[in-house]
Formats: sequence, C-alpha cells, structure tokens
Amino acid sequence: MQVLYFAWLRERIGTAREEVETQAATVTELIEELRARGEAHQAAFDDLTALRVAIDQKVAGFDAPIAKAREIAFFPPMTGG
Amino acid sequence: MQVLYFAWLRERIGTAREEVETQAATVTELIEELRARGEAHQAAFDDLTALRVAIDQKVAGFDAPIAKAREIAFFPPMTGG
Amino acid sequence: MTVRVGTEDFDIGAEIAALSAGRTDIGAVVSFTGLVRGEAGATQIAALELEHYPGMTEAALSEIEAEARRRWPLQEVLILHRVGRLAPGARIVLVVTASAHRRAAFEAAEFIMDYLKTRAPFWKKEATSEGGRWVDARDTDAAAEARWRIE
Amino acid sequence: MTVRVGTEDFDIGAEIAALSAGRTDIGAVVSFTGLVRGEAGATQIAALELEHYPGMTEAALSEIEAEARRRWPLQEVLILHRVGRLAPGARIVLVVTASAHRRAAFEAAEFIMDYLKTRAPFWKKEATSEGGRWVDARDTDAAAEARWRIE
Repeated sequence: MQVLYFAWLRERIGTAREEVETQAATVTELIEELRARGEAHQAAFDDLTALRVAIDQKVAGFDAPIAKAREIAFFPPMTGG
Repeated sequence: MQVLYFAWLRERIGTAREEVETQAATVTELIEELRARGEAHQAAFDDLTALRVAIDQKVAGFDAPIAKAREIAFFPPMTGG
Repeated sequence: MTVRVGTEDFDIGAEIAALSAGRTDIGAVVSFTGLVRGEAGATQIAALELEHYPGMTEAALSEIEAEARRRWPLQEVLILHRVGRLAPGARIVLVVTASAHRRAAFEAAEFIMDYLKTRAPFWKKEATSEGGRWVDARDTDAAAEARWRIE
Repeated sequence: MTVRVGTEDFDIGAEIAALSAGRTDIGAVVSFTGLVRGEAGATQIAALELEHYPGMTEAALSEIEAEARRRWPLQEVLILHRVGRLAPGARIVLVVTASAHRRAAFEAAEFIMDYLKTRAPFWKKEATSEGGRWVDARDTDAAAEARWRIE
C-alpha cells in the first residue's frame, strides 16, 4: 500500500510517500512496522496523540482495520482556513 | 416645531413635513392636537401601536417630553436591510 | 466610522479590498449583502422602493457601528445602504467587519444586521402588479435583535 | 457543489456576483475571507506555506458543503482555498453562502469555516526570521467545531 506523510511528519521522515508491503491488520500494527524502519520513523511516530490518520482519504481511528486499504496517510491536526 | 412623516404615514397624511405651533408637553399631547387637523391625520394616528416616534432624530416613547424638541418624526416600525 | 447611504450600487470586492489594503493585522473579513428578492409569498415583486430619514439614518447606523466596536475587537467596519427604487436581484445593503479572528467578525456582522433591521430608519415598499404595498416589520427581526440584549 | 483548491488568488466581488447572477430567489449572501496576518504573537511572519492532501482536500470540503446544505436551506455555497506560499495580507480562503434569509447564510458560513479548520487537510507553516515553524492546531478551533455537534 501507499503510505503518505504531511507537514512536519513528512519533513521528519524525509519523504512524502513510500510503498509499504505489510500484513498489518490495523493502523497501530502498521505504525509498529514503520517505526522499525529507522530512527527518523521512530521519532516521527513517538507521540501518537499528536498524529491523525486517514485511510483511503477518510479520517480514521488507530484501531481501524487496513486490510483492504490502498492509501494510508499520517499527519498532524489540520490547521487550514 | 417640524413634524415629519414617513412611509404609509406620509402617504396617508399627504405630506412629508409640516410646521406645527404647539404647547403640547408630550408626544401623546401632540398627537391629540394633530388628530384634530382633519380626517387624514385622524386615520393616520388611529392605531398608535403601529407607530414609532423620534424626537430630534432619536427614537423615544409616547410619554416623552417635547418642550425643547425641534423635530418630531412619526413612522411605522423600520424595515430596512 | 464608515457609513454610507445613497442610491448608487456598490462593488463588494472593491470595498473589502479598500478596507484591508496594506494591512497585515486583519485575519478575518465577513461580509453580508442583502439582495432584493423577486417574490414575497406568492406575489411577484416588480421593484422595491426604499425610503429613509436623512440625518437620523446616518446617526443610527453610526451608533450601531459604535456599539459593535464596544462589543467586539474590530479593525474595520463598513455599512452601506441603498435607497430609492431597486429591481429584483439588486444589492440593498452591505455590511463588512474585519477582525484578527473569525468569531468576532461573524458575530459583529450578524449583530449589525439584526440592529439595522429594527433600529435604522428605512422603510420598504413593494411595487407589485396589484399596486404598492408597504412591507410589515417581522416578529423574527425583533426576536433576532433581542438575542443581543445585555442583561 | 463548488469547491476549488489552488495557488491562484480570487476576486471576492466577482465570485459573489457570479453566484447570484440572474437570480431573484437569494435575499442574503454572507462571505468569509481569511487573510494572512503579519504577526504570530511577537514574531513577524515573512510568509505562510500552505500544504494540503490533494484528493482528500476536495472530498473533505465537498462533504462539509453537503453537511451545511443538509442543515440549512442554501441556494449556493462556494468554498475556495489557496495553497502554496502566501505573503502577509494575502487572501487564504473564501467561503460564500447564499440563502433566502440572513440567519441561514450567517450560520452556514460560520459552520463551514469551523468544520474546515478541523476537518479539511491543510497545514500551515510560518516562515520567520528564525526559520520555519509549523502552526499548532488551536483548542479554540476544536471548541468552535464542537458547538455544531448534533446530539
């Protein structure tokens, strides 16, 4: 699946998008796998209360199932307008 | 003093403005004098609940003193905007 | 204090641009524009005739602006109101409020419109195929004004 | 459904005129314009960088518009949001609502802005003399959104 990062998360991880092969059942499990990718990922996912997630462009909870998802995006709370 | 009429009151009385010599102490007393001017005035002042009054361009009550007033205006409730 | 009453039309974009030009302390601009509707219930409106009380109108609008500025932190306020004969679709009134934050701008604009409806000396007459008809004041406008009363 | 996201500036007056052109069923038009402020606390802002999530942004704004139309009788709704680098004083966002009556137009515009702030995937970064700084979400924006929850 495609994993997307926005705002400071994108800057900290150093990429806006990466292809991920995963068997993770939920967002939380996916985050555990991503943290194992290295220091940058680990720092980015350090405080989950500061993060939001969207599954296929819809905001979801961290316990949401992702088996059929094509695109998972992580970002801080929105600050538009 | 100058007495001004607006909207349907102006149309019913047939003038926008008239000079009035009066010793009336309050708006209510002035209205009594105006009603004596004829049928048009009488009809216009028939239902005081439908009327508002301004003394020197400020909305006032019917019991307000008018001894020092230069301009008294009568009109229906406002409908701007 | 920016209050204007006249027969001329206005350009909403130009008014907002003028009011915020060269400033960087405004974060939120709210505008309200009132338009002449073509129907009142089942009746077609050919035009609206707007009458006002020159002198008192400007004083009443300025007092409404001053009251809004006492209640909210506003950088700019603009109140324009047209008078005379206006066709359906025509602009009648423009209120613009500018503030650092959106809540103040929204509330102040709504407050100004609610007060204007019941406190500024304008009267509307509808021209219809059955003749002229003075518009009645609406209870909902009195109720809208009452919301803002400070106990 | 009229939702646009892009780098181009917009003309508020032209947008409002286009939306109400030739119509006589609109009595009230409310617009909200958000501008870049030049200061954040004591810090001078050189520019604001606006990032968004293409695809999700348009979907989120369309859903906010749809929710506003479910709650209020609206003739027209317009939501424009700019992205990219914007200087202090620049326009960021425009929301326009049109209805027969003013209360619906005011409430819907404020609702759309409150929802947009917390539900549309935009992120702001301030460019200052001390470097870039991502803007934090504000508790007051979450509280503003919570006001509209239907129990």
